[in-house]
Amino acid sequence: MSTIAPSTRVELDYTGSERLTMNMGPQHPSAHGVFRAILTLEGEQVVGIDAVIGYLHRCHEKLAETLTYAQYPSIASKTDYVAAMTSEFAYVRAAAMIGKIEVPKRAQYLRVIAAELQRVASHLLWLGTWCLDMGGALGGGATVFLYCIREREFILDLFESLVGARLLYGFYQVGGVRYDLPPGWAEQCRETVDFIDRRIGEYERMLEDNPFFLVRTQGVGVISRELAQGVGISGPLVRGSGVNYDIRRTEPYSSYEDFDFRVPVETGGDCYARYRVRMVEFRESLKIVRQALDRLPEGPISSRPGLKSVAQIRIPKGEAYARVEGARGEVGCYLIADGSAKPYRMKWRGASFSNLAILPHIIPGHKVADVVAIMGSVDPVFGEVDR
Amino acid sequence: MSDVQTAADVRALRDAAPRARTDVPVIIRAILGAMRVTLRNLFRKPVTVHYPDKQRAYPDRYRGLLALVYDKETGEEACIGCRLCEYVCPPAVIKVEMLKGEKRNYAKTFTLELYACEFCELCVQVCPTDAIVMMKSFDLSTTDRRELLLDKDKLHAIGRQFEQSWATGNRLRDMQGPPKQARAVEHKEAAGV
Amino acid sequence: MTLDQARTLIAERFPGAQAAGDSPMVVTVPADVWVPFARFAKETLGCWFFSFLTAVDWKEEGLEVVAKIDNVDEKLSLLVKTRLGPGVSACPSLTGVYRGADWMERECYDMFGIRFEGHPDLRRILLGDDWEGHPLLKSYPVDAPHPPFR
Amino acid sequence: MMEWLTPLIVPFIVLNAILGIVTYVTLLERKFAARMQSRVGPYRVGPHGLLQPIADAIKLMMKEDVVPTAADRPVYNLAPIVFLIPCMLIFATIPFAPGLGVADLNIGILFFLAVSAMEIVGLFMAGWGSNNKYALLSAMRAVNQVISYDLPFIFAALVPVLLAGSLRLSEIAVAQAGLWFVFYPVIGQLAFVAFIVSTVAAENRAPFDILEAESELVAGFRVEYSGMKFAIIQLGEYAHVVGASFLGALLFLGAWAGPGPEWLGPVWFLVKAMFVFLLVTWVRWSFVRIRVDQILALSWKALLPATLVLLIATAVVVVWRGTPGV
Repeated sequence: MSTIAPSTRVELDYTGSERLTMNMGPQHPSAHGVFRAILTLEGEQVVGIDAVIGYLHRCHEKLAETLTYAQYPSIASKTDYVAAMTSEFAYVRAAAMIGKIEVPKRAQYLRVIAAELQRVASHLLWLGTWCLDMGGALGGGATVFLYCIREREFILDLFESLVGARLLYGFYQVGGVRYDLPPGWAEQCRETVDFIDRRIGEYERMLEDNPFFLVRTQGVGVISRELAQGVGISGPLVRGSGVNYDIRRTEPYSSYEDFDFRVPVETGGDCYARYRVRMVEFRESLKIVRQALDRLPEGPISSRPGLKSVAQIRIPKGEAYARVEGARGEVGCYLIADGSAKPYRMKWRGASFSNLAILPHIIPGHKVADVVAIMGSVDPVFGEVDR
Repeated sequence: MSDVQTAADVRALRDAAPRARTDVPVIIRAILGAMRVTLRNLFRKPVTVHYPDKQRAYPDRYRGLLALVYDKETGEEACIGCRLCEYVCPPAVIKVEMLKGEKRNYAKTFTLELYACEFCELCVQVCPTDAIVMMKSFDLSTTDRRELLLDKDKLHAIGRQFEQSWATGNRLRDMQGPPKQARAVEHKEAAGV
Repeated sequence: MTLDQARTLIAERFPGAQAAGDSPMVVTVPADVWVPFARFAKETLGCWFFSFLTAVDWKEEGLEVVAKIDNVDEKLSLLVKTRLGPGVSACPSLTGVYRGADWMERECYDMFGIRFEGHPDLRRILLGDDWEGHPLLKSYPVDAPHPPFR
Repeated sequence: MMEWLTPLIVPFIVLNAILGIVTYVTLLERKFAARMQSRVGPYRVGPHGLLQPIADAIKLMMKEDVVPTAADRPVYNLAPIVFLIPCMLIFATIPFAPGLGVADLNIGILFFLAVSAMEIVGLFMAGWGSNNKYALLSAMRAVNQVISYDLPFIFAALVPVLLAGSLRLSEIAVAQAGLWFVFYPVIGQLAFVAFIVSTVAAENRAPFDILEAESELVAGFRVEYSGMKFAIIQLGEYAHVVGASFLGALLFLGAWAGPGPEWLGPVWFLVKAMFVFLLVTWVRWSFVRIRVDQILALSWKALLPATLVLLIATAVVVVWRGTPGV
């Protein structure tokens, strides 16, 4: 959290008009959390940006060193609170990799179902807030936002009847999952999935060819392929720039190789390309959920006995880096175990942190109004940026 | 390529990005299509739940307010003060003191700082006697923070006041873990069936 | 580029480096070839994806800087490490090779106090400028208040 | 005997009626938007939220009036008034029924257009006086936008003038006795669409609400206003929208013409004006906002030439048919 705004680090062609330093955030309607962007403006054009983060810093990495393998997964949800399932997933995967703990097939499928539903829920929130950024709380953006929230509720209802909570789940545990499906859940899930599939068509009708939407997104915030590769962004951002990189494909985990799905790649690199990528991902995630429900095997949901005490899970000395494809990209957990019940060191590789680092590269040269559109298309979650 | 994109780069990239068709019929159709969607939603039923007037149905596994319960058969406090929940609680909001008894132990004090609780259900999970459970209750807000510091009496009172959720320690442990059948048999034997 | 090819190439070009494991391949290099190795990994091994950079505090044995880089297309995954040695807190910066190292090194400086030489803008990123100490060092206690105590 | 009182009483009645309508128009919009978004909207104050506007007014009156230290105080304090006056004045020339109106000027529509463009002064004063960067940017945008959209707005409004052959609003209304101008072949519909679009833009409503633009400029020019001053700005804004809706109903939808006895005329007029208002609202809640440069481009490159051509075409048609009027 830096309080010094360095002189604009980016010199663009100077038009001769007086420069204006404008502070956007940390409390700003479209800051997506607590994010401060110090913009240097020439008229309406942004010529420099300094991104200030850290307002939500809780030092998760230190926290993880003080909590055992049994305790931390439910805290891990708090890094990326919009897609809480994925961060838990990365942590338990890392722990299981060091301990060489097998995960039963049913647990793997349940993990996939939860992760994909979470991706849909997260993308719904992204679409809503992004349109809110572009359309305003007093305009069409709010309409799309409320539609998306309305549909997201159905997924949260599913999570609620599965684990009992709507935001921070604690569904994953080392060696499996904590909860089995309640009776009737699979049917309810199928209905929800079909319903959301229909409603996504509605959003597309509202946005797809809409000239107002197109002029705001096409050619805005272009990330070239080279830039995308240089900065290390991942997820829908890098796929929108023509790089075919999806961990579910390049390094299948948790039985993702069993499922048939398409990894969308767009070459435009602009906000519209990222929108297209995510819209396809919606459908593909729903497809994966359907397949997983169809083929869900019987069996135990965890390879380890149920938790009875805090230090029950001990993991031998070693280190591992586990990554999962979260809604925002590569969510990774680098874990060093020293043989005790607590990790020696843990590093979160938050997808939003790396994705947000692209902002200073692409925002200069755009108008003020584009800043929020670009930021929305990056889809940062500040719990994950600041950790 | 230089370190950052310059304005000229931005302009070039903007112009190079693919454009959608700009035919007038397409535009008109898209605009009318968007307005049709909003019009269609105008006649849908609102999804609002009038919260304090109408309670929504809580699912069976709802993780809400925490409570202590009495043993159903003997009517005694189920908590034996073993402090397992205190150790497992990630934000460390539970404090228990044990009172040694003749036949069994009790919790001398049991405090729960609900304002810091994160409802992860780990305390329920580890409880060997199913004493701490979660309730189907959502209304936790209060005007005084001190009211959220729950002691043993308050926790028992909450246990009587609300409906209990499905999860208890034994149920959770039964659901997880690989040797499911074997352990189920064990429990039956222990219960004398 | 298979794993074996990569391993041979690394052994040829960097005799001081030790490579072990395969997914990810853990490569330990001396600190003085930290940047040349990264450049080699990016240009020769094709590891363009810069996943993260962090450090580990091994108490008396000093700090260790860890970076994860990937060749996504050929599924080559490297975990590059370098030991700085006891008491040393300076490390060459990777920003000249990977643009994504910018924020990662700032975070690492913020949390461990490692000065990355050659970084264009090494400031604290997550904590305030007036923060004292570097929280992820093992010598930094968790449960004591730290100045500036706010 | 009491004739000297009439010029006082009639404006008083009209002003209060307008205030009442404007206040409840906010409720109408909120309910309408809420239903469009699957919500119920205001619900708690009174049955189905019917007393919500009154509660809002009371709340805003009770609120602390904060003036930023660095604000240009006279400008800051004056701005809401300067903004409100033109917004209320536009109702002066609107005849609500034959002979019922404050002043039926022979240049009525000209007066309307001239006065409604005056609001920009208040807007700019508010943005400048607040001494806030968001407000300043918003004020700059406002000047840009209002100037560029007043022209298409005027051209679109002049089409019915040409068709009716009069600048007097009551005569334009009477001229539609046979055929509402919105049903005039081709020209009528095009002019109506252009009118709606430029109304949306000139009233700064989404998708053209770049000066409010709360996603980047928080609340635009009124970001520093609170309490009653905020209420006045809000009132002025809604009064302007309602005024433009009345104008739209008058120019295109035959004003007070409708079935039933003659005294129902004002009711019909109100219903039509609300129809125009809801149309504008419907557009507002259906689209995302576009950027300032795109808004200007749309105005100068598309809407302005189009309305100009339309106006010329109307003139040609009128000359060709020999007589003005339908």
